[in-house]
Amino acid sequence: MPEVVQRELTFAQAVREALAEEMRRDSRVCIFGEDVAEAGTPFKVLSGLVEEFGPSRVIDTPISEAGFTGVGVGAAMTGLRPVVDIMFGDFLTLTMDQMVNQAAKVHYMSGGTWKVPMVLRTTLGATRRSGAQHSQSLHAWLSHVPGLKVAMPSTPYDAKGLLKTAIRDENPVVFFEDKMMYKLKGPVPSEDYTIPFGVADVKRVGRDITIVATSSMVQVALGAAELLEKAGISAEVIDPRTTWPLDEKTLVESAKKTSRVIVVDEGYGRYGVTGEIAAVIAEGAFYNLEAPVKRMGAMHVPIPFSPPLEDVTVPTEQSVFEAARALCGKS
Amino acid sequence: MPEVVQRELTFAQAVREALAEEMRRDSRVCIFGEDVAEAGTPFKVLSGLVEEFGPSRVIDTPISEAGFTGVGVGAAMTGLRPVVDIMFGDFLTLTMDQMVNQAAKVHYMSGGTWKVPMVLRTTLGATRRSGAQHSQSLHAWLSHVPGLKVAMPSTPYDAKGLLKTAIRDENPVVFFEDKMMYKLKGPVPSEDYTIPFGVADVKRVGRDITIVATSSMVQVALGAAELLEKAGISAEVIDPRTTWPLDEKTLVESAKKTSRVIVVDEGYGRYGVTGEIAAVIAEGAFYNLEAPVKRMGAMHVPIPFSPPLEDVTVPTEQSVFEAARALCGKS
Amino acid sequence: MTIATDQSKTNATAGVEQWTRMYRRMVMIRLFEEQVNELYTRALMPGLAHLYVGQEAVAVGICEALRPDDYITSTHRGHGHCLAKGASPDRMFAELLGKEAGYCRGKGGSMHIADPTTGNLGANAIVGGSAGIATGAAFSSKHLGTNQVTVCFFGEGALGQGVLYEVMNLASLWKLPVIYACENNLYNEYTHYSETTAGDLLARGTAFGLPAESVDGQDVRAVYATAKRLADRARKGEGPAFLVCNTYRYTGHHVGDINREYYRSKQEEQQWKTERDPIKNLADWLIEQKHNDSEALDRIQAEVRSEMKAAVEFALAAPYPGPEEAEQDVYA
Amino acid sequence: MTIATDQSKTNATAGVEQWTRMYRRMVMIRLFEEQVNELYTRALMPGLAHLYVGQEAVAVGICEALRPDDYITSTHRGHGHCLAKGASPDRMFAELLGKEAGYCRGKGGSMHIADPTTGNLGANAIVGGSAGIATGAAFSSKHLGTNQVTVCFFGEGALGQGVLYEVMNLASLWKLPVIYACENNLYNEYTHYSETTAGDLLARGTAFGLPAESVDGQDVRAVYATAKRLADRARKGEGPAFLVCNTYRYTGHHVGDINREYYRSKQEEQQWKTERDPIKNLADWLIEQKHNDSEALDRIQAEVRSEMKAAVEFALAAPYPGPEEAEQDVYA
Ligand SMILES: Cc1ncc(C[n+]2csc(CCOP(=O)(O)OP(=O)(O)O)c2C)c(N)n1
Ligand SMILES: Cc1ncc(C[n+]2csc(CCOP(=O)(O)OP(=O)(O)O)c2C)c(N)n1
Ligand SMILES: [Mg+2]
Ligand SMILES: [Mg+2]
Repeated sequence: MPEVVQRELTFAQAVREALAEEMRRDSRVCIFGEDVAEAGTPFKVLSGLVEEFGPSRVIDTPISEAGFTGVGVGAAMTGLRPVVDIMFGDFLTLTMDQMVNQAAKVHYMSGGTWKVPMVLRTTLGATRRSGAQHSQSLHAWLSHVPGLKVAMPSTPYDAKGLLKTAIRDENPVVFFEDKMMYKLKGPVPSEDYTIPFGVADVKRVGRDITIVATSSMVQVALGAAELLEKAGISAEVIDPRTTWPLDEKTLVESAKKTSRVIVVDEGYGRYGVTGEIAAVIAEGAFYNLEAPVKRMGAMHVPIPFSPPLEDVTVPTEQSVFEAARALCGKS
Repeated sequence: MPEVVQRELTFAQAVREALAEEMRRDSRVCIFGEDVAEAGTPFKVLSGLVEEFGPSRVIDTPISEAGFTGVGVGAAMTGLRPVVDIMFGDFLTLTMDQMVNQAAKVHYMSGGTWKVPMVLRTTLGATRRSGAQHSQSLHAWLSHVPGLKVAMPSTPYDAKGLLKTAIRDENPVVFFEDKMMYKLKGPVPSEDYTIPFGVADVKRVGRDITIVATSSMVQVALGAAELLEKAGISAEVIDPRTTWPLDEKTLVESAKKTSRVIVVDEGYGRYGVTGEIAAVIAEGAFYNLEAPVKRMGAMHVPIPFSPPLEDVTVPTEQSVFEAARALCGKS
Repeated sequence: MTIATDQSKTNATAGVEQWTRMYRRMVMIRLFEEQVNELYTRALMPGLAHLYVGQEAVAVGICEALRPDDYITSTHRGHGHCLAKGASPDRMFAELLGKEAGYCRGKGGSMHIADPTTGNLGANAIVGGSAGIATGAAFSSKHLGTNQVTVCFFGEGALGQGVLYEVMNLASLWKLPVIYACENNLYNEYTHYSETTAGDLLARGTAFGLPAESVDGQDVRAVYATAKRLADRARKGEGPAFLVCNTYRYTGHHVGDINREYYRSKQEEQQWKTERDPIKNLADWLIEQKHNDSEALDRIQAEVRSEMKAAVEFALAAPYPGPEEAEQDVYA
Repeated sequence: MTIATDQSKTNATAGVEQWTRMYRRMVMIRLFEEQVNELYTRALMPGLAHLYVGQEAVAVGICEALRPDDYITSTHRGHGHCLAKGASPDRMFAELLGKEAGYCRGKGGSMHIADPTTGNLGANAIVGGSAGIATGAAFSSKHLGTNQVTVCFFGEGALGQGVLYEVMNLASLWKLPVIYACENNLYNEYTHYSETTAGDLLARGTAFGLPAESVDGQDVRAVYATAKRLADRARKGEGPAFLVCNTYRYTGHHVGDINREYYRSKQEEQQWKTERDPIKNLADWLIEQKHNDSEALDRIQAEVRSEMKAAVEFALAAPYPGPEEAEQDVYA
């Protein structure tokens, strides 16, 4: 991160700033979504944008996720750069045909003639006491689909830089924001910057174990790393930042260095992100690993509402700390 | 497989026989789908059923995948055992909300009071020259979701036995049939039998390498095993038969025995089935593997129409054979 | 777009004790929601809740027209539907607090209360998400010949969801015993429905061959009379119907939606509360008809109030499920 | 449910060479599809194809009313739409054969032909799958002030897909320049549309505030006149429209659908072919009006026929893309 950084912004402010700057820079950028205008979304992430850019560029839609996502695809093909807002990632279920059979395939099926430069912004993450239909982290589905790119910022700095890259990308990008991180503060430069896709970020340098984490799990991993420090274990924390494209090299290099790896992701553990990353590392660092790659994802259950139940379904600083300690044979 | 087996049926006939027998056994079983009645589906898999069971149990629907899948969920909750027919697996994109936010969660969210005993039958598989929207294998998405079970038969015998188990299961089951296998012939006993979920089947016993394969890739793996035999390599071929529940034990045991593993699945290679199974084996057989687990899935591209292009996007006997030979250091 | 109410519909044919029961039910919903808001403001309830205050006549009028074994599906704003169909407040409060004694053992929460014993197929946090389930339940009833009717409750915002039209088409083709009850409370979250809904509301049903009617959702007698007619019709095998109930939510979209001036005026809210309150309307009528005197009605209020207090106490005292419960009930 | 055609619509205002061009285009589509069927039966074409034979007047009449830079979206039965919008047969045949010279370098195939140079946003193999794209294109045109119009072609089977209603609601609310052109050829694959479609077809548009009209899809002059009126209206900023074109596919659902008696009678097919053929109808009128003599029309037939032969030859001789092409064009 450049030295000049002084300002602190929340994650939500960083997202809003990225959108505002890109909308000023490029008149083709417009926003579609439910209650995105005056209301600024239920999370207030977009507050103020309609006041600056007007209702013709910050567009309230009916409750029609498939419909307005499809409108985004068509608008992107014909000269605009839509940013589609899907309030809860759980509602991606309604947009899958538009994203997977349309957006992801248009460029390829047309032999490279049509393009779909759109961004779909949505949320993930549990522990908000929102119940099973408002708490899922479904980014693995989109990462599975060729033609899409998937970004998962873990800090305000990354959120702004990755979102700008997403908006300037010529392809459909799905951008996941953990709704529990919106109030997280962090340094964000005021000048224009972007973060390239497919470049992992080493959030913490360490020697004894590598913790690969995505989105808010990076914060969990950093917290666990602190605890591990006190326990005499030096943990390296790596954030791929985009699950597709995936920076395999940086992940494998770190694994080779530390020889022990934990992968932490808030999506379901089975057939998801932890499986892919663990497989990539187990293959790439095969001759260096001293222990099997440990995977930590959401428990294989619909997310329960009851707080004491919900809290045990996702990885925590404590559970990552303990898993790491065990992996280092210090349990 | 029991000795008594004499008859040979095609994969399509086995599916039809399972449905017919279950519909005779249980009057609550009914079928919903597009052109399932007189037409018997475009693949003719259901031919004759409407003649025996009538249009009140074999029900033609409008082209409303989300709608009639939702009807299946509600019907299953209230006393019926619907079998929903989704012609091409690519159309699952339209049913994801009904399957994932509704069917998969109803039992859990209701504290175990409501149940959803339904089956969603659909297809997967490329090389039919059907283009990018009619060739996908999206079973990884469903395998990722708690509350669902996922079956992937690779032979007529398994198709009949697994489908009967699916129909008798109290939970939503997604049943994938490779459309290129419908004409495949194999022994199928005429008496009633079922195949339990979560029990892998060793399709071929071998010593030197384990090939874990799903659906039609099992046939590809068996073909490769023949070639390997001639090359002096003894390959064990294992079919999990259900990706969820997953029989980890059998996979890991075989990996420990042979110390070399290839996972072959027709879904996309990234963030899918090969990643999960490779991760499970790399962890379970960590101290026994002599080489990294090799993953082979569909190329990370939308499936192209042009035959010479489509043919290079999916694993073949030849490519599996060569990968296995290389893994055994005999390339 | 204004929808007139056919006054003839208010010629309801219910007896006194039935009217009194509807009065009690409406009061129960109102006071239940008061307690929910209280629990939220006192930070005793996890998460948020969407209150039904102001819309009581819709759920009560419709459910009064149903048999105990008839089905309903509900929404994120579902407390009123559950209570009107017969759920008991104590287990509902327990669910809202995530306690094991809740209808869903605490796993569902405010937006997912379900109860087979009262035919409640479940509230749904996906807007339009229960349209398929409701239609499927109606399919079962017809297929099995049980003469049950299903009511699919949804807000006018759900008119934005395509799946609703897919299943109304199916219900119409197959003449299923289902009533699609659209509660038009004028707002989709923070946006007026006129900004999200083109054309005429009733046409959304008639276009798919469903008879469509609208009714004053603040007049429980009109709602009951209309629902009764449509339910009887469906029970007789005459098919589905589309019913628009014009109503209003008195409070925020959810308990945390306090400052609402940016999307609607205090005066608008005031007008509905003073001029069109469903509970006051019925009370005035009951007294005017000499069915009840105000003392009797006050007594009902008092009884229900203490019932709600007791129910909340029960829920607050009830234990949470053990953590091991998290992994149970994933599969039947 | 029968839909009458308002005869006044046939008061088209096109010149002779325009009528002649439409005639040539319809002939081109018919003969193109003949070649496609030939390629299939001779096992020279990979996969299947859905022929447009019988429906020529719909695509030609509508596209004649469009500007070259106007947009269309098409369907699995899309050859006619592509040709009518100006695509060249040689590159289309090349695409159908999976050759590199095809519009999509062979990656799309019959169901995915797209061509920016003629405003063709692409055929779509998902029924109803292009409704969102078409509406989005119309949004761009309005937002950017380009006065382009978009036509979304779809079969009546797509009326089963909810997304269509979601986007018609949006187009209506935002007054977008898009025409939803429903080609009612009576069948969804092997099922008559009356078994899958409740209510009145036109109401599917009016319910969402769109003006809806139906036209005889076998009468290219009626189709052209109606499309012209609706396109001009949309271009003027007066918003979207819903147009039902009543037509018929002469052959199978796809080239492999040979025995059709189980879902429709030979006699029904014969009747449409003999009494309502769009090409014959226009020819008779052109001759009756003395716009053309039959020799001139025969000459056109001959010219187009040899053009199609040459195009097929080109495609058969064209090379396949190299296998390395498979990994190209995934990302822009
Ligand atoms: C598919 C989906 N999209 C968006 C939301 C977020 N959301 C919750 S309630 C609501 C507004 C619903 O309005 P309406 O249907 O009129 O019901 P009301 O809240 O007025 O009772 C929205 C957009 C959701 N829960 N589900
Ligand atoms: C979402 C989806 N469901 C089902 C299909 C399979 N399918 C292809 S064409 C067709 C019938 C379409 O009928 P219609 O829309 O009337 O078009 P037509 O074939 O008559 O031109 C069906 C069901 C599909 N391609 N997409
Ligand atoms: Mg509302
Ligand atoms: Mg048709």
